[in-house]
Amino acid sequence: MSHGKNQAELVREISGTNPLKCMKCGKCSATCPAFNEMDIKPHQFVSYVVNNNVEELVKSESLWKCLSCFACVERCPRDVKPGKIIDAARQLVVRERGGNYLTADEIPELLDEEMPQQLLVSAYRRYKR
Amino acid sequence: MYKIAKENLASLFALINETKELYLPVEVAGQTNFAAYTAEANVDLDTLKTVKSPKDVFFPQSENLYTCNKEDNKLKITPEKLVDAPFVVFGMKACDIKGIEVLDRVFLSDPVDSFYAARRANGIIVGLACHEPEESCFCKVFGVDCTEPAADVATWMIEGELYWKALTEKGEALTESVKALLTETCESKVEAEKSAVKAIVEKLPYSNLSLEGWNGNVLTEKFNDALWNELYKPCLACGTCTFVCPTCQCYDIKDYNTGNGVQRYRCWDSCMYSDFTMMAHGNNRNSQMQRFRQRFMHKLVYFPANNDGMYSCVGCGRCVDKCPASLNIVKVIKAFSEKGDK
Amino acid sequence: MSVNNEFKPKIVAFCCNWCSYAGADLAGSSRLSYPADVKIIRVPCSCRVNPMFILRAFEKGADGVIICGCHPGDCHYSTGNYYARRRMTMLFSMLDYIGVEKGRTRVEWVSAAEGVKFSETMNDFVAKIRDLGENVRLGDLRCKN
Amino acid sequence: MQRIGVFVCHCGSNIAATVDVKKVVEVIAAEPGVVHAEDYQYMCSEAGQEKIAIAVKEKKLTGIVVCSCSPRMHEATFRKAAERAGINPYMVEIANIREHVSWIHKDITEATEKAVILARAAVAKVNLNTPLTPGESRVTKRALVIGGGIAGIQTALDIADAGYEVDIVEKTPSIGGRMSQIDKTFPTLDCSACILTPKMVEAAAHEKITIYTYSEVEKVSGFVGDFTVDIRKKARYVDADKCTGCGACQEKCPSKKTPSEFNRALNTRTAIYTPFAQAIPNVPVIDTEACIKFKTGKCGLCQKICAAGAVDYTQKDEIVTEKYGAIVVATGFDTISLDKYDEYAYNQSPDVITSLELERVMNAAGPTHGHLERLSDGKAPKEIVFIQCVGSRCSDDRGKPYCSKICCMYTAKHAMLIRDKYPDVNVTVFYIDVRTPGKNFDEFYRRAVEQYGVNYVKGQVGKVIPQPNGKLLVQGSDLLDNKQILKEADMVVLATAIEPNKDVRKIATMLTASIDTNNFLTEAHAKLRPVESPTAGIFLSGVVQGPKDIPETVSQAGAAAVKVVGLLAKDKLLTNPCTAKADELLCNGCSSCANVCPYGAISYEDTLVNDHGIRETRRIAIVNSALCQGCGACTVACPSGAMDLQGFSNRQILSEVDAICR
Amino acid sequence: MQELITRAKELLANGTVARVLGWKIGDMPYNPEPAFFETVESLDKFVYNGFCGANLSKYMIEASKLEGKTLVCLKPCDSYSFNQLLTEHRVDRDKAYIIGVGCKGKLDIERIKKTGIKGVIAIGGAEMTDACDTLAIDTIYGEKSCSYNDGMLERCHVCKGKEHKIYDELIGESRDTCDKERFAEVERIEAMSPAEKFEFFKAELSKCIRCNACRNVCPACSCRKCVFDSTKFDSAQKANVDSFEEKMFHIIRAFHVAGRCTDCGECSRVCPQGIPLHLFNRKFIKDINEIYGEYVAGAEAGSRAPLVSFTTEDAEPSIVNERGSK
Repeated sequence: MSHGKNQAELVREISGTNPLKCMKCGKCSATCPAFNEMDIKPHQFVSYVVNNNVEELVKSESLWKCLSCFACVERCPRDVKPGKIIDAARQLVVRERGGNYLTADEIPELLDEEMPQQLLVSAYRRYKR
Repeated sequence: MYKIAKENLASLFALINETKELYLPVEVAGQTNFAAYTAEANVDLDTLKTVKSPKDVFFPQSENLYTCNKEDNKLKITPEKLVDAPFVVFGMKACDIKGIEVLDRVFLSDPVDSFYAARRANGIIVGLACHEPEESCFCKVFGVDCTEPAADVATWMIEGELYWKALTEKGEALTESVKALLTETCESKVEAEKSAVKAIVEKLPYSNLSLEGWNGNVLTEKFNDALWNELYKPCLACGTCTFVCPTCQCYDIKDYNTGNGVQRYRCWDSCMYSDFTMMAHGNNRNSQMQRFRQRFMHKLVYFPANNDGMYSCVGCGRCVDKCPASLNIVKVIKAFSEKGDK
Repeated sequence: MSVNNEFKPKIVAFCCNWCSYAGADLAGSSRLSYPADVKIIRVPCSCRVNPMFILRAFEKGADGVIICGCHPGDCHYSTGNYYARRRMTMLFSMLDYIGVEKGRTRVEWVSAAEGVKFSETMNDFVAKIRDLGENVRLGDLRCKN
Repeated sequence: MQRIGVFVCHCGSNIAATVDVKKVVEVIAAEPGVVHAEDYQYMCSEAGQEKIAIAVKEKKLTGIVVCSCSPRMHEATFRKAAERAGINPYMVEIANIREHVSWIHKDITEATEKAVILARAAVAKVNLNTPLTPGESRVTKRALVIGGGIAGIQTALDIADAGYEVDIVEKTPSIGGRMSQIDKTFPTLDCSACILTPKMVEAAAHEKITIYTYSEVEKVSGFVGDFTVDIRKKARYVDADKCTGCGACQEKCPSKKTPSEFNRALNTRTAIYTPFAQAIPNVPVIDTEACIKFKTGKCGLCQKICAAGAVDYTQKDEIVTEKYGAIVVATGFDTISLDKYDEYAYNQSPDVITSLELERVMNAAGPTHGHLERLSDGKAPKEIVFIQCVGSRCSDDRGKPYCSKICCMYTAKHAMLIRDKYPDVNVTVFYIDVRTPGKNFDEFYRRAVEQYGVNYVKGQVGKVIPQPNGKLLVQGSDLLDNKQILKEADMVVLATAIEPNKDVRKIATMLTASIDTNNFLTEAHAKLRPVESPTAGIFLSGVVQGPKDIPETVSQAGAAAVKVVGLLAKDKLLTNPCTAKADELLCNGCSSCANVCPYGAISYEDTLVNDHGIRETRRIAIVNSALCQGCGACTVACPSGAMDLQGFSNRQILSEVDAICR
Repeated sequence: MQELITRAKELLANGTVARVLGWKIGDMPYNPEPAFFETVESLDKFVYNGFCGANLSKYMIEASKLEGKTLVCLKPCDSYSFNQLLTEHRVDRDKAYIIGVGCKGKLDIERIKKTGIKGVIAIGGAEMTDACDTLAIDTIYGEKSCSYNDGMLERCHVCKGKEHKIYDELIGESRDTCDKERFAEVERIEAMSPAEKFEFFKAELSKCIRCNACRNVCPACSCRKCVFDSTKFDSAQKANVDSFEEKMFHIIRAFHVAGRCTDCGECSRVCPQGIPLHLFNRKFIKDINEIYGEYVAGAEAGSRAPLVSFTTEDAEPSIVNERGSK
């Protein structure tokens, strides 16, 4: 799924963050409520992008475990915003599937009775820009 | 008397320009001034008054006098070449031609200014009578007849045709050289035009301005008048009035280091400037009041005193139009006469 | 070598005494060459460079003017180059606005340790000016002959 | 017109190999103003300098151009030579034909041509040079130290020991500063008070030192060597001459609820108080905000109890004006506010404390009398978590972008002390990096780990959640194990970032000393002049310049003292004559120049001028040549060209431009 | 206008002010001149109408040296200039009694004449009290008319607003006459190729006669002696037509007033050759706003002009390469 721009660059562009600012303090992982569900931990997102290994990041469980609560974004002392990085990686997948964003009409039929409210809220937060 | 259709003027200009430099009103970026004719020039004969008077055809704003170079440790001086080929100035108005008469008094009297004299000797003036004088015109006050330009050739623009009449030998010769484009005609239309324009001149607000009390003999009285202390106040000390004026003739002489030598040149100066006639010890007029007074005293008192009563103002009204502070010679003259009334 | 008619630009470089002039000295002692078209004027600080000096250089026939100073934050006088930076930005923008080719002016921060950068900068600047050719838009005609 | 001599140096073959030196001499000799031109093997040699002297004498030279190496190399040499030959040293200009010509160009024609052009530019400049004389200014042999912490005390002691008068101005009621609040010091673990108090006493007793406590600098004017400073001595309401320091007033004072500044508000103090037992001077002050007498007019107990009759409610602030030759800024630091760090629950739980607060807790004179206990319930903690880099190395606006430098070491110290005294307490330190450069520092940290079993976890804490059971749930990451750690702690200690004292910006403005975006004062040169401010006569001591530990602070304080002593040892200061000067006939008094002056060297005076016969009083810029360093920023800010720089005047530079472009 | 005269007379009579700086009725309908009135009677010649475009703030430099206060009439845009002069210590606030006069856009006789109107004898509709949209112009060549809007000065089409930034009292209503994009013309030039730009400015500046009207009217150009008149700088110039010096003069003049120019438009109003000189100043204003943040010279007395200020994060001069012509 790589054409034209290199994926790491795309992630940087979409997320608007500079992973090189990371000082590897781990506060993102320390603060993450979904940490235990993740295979790749928030503080690792950065190195996957830096090392141009977005492919694996995209295949990871973490991609769909992140709640977009943005605690890491809030707390990151270096303005690296791991939450935005993983969100950008998700974007790559969404775009790859041909869409960009869901339209408002599409949402109702996708709604699941058992879907937790929290997910809806986080989804809105994730996609509002 | 000849005439030529307006649409053929381009050919006329081109023909004159074949053998002579031709200066005429040209519009550049919205403003019309006298400039050298080129095929691309946007010639504008409709604007009554060019921003600057055409005096710079004879007395350029800046002109080189000589150049100094060092050759083998010796100073070499090369004087600037004088103008030696005939040239034509087309479209000068009667007032501006009168202005040249004023300049002649300065530059052609002893010691003669050779640069100016050379241009005067070679210049052929084609005057253009005024068709629609404006409210700021007051040439009548100085005895100028705007319908009868005292040039080498006088012309009138009437209903899309230019009427042409040689008045001097130079004018005859020029007429001869362009005769192919002219057709002979009678003067009746010109006479009608003249009387119509004269009637308009009578109606102009400044036409009856009185110069009473202004002559070469009132120097001390006018010089010491307290009124100057009031009149000068709005003056910004810019040189607009002097630079648009057809009769202001002051200049400064300066040097320019080109890196390979020095050019000595002269350029217009203005008595309104703080460094006017600056000398080693300083300036003999050190306040704006004095500088302001100088300009009007010169035009209306000093000049007539030295030139048989001739004023060095021709009533073109450019200063009336252009002064940024809305001051001008007319207001000065009026202020003095109003004061006299009281 | 001495006979060639290629365009020899006149280039004035204003260098601050503390960083860039020293950088130029270092380029010299490191034998890092750059074209002889560049002539350096020593000023105490880049903030001493008056726009008037730059216009004067162009007036008198310069084809390019470059101003070198300490890196921002390293000014010997602590803030001089910050003022220079604003002034030159404004001046260059105005020159661009009146149609002067942008490449004719440049500001470069060169420290006393950057002999290599000094030499590279000058090589590059001269190459750019050679591409631009003679400065015809800013000079005074009287200086052309 | 000057009579100029041009001297072209071969520099052996350094110049002569690529520049046709003879040709340069020949061409330059024909330049206007040049009356003498010669070349020589080594102009800088004695023989070369002699040639200059001879030419000056024989040809009556008034200006000299030396075409040689960089002026940075030998300008001073040739200026001295000129002076010896009897002409003003500032009538010398150097054309740099070595570094800027012979060493970089290979083609001899091209190099010679350039050498000639550079020589011409120098000749054109010298033609406009004017003799300059360095100014002189007197030096007041007294120094002011602002701040009475360890930095200020050490600087003052060193200056005083050299024999000069020093005044210390301290804002709080006692000198001592942060160091007096610290319990033990790293890496030797000796007691802070034990090493500090003797110095405080020594300073107080020193005959050359005057201490103004409870005082602030109010106004500074003047310049290097000659500052005039107004010091506001705030009213103590206790007569220092009468007070015996018995402490009876403090015992009786009924207003006991004010948080103690000295104990970081961990306990309270009375309205009349000395901050701590060893305070110097041992004279209490009355806090009028808390004092019942001042608030209601009733009470007056302290006055009644004072046997010496020292309490005086009518005392007023006093302004002392004093002259100084040098000023040292030693205003120190404070910890940053943690209001923006909600995740660490600092404002929610009394058991989350800063490291400086822990110092007070550990100190025998502190709120817990040195017992390690939870401030919420007084229980002994069993599990303590230290969090490093709280607010340090942070690029957002909550913290500071720099490393506070001291935290790694004091945290190791705290951890070690706790484990030493309370071996049953578990200590965990969350760190990003452990930074221990310094003598015996890393060994110290390793001892904490190896000998005392402090648990260092590479990772940061995400949040601290106070639990209903009074415990603190710490959620952190262990990056090496790639795990998230949840730990119930009894106490959390935050290594809070330090920042310069809040008052320093005000002081910097008064002193026209430059200050960076983090409020640290800027040094004149980061490497070579680290204890001087770019503003002449202003020196920096301690954390005001940047984060430092005690040994560094003390050495810098000594260095600042040496610089001060070096200045005070001079009777007169010679000032750089290449300074700016305003032409009073052209000056508009618009203040543009003063706005850009980094040294505050420009002031304005209403001056009576005679402008070609017009006499009027005008606001005119005056440059203080003792302060001006000659950068020239003002000359470009000045639209009328009134402000010019001597030695690099507008006309001189334009003449160089003209010479190069011709 | 009557209210203004009455108030001025009152302040002069009760000694609050020693003189009034306003406009005196001219001898043409369109040429009132700036004037000082020292007696109550002389104020009968006071006029305030659509042709009172002159910015009087600069006259306050001289007035500040006189005994007593001067009542000065400032239009909203003039008040910016006054503030700027105050910032630069060129005028004395204590010597000024500022009446903020209402303004509904000022007229430019040159613009009116450009519509082909000649021989003007009388103009109706220029009085401030009129709500007229049209000027009725009586000429030697018959009755003519011109819309007020078409006759307005360029600067009034980009009016800075009707708020006076400094005053002691306000008399008269103001109207915001802004109906054009202030930087549109600058942007139009910016979009040109370097060659087109050069040709544009060459044509405009070739008209310059170095009369110095722009400089002398400019409230920011308040130097006692201009560098271009001074012998101290080696930069004195005078009337050198068609040389580089014209460009140098206008660039340096714009540079010297950069960050201080309030865009009062007087330079363009007074230029006898109709050179749009404001395009230089406005370029700098646009650049300053875009590169260093919005700054309005004269909006606040005592504010620090952008070119005597800096931030450590300022753009590098190479930003011109990205922003400038392609």
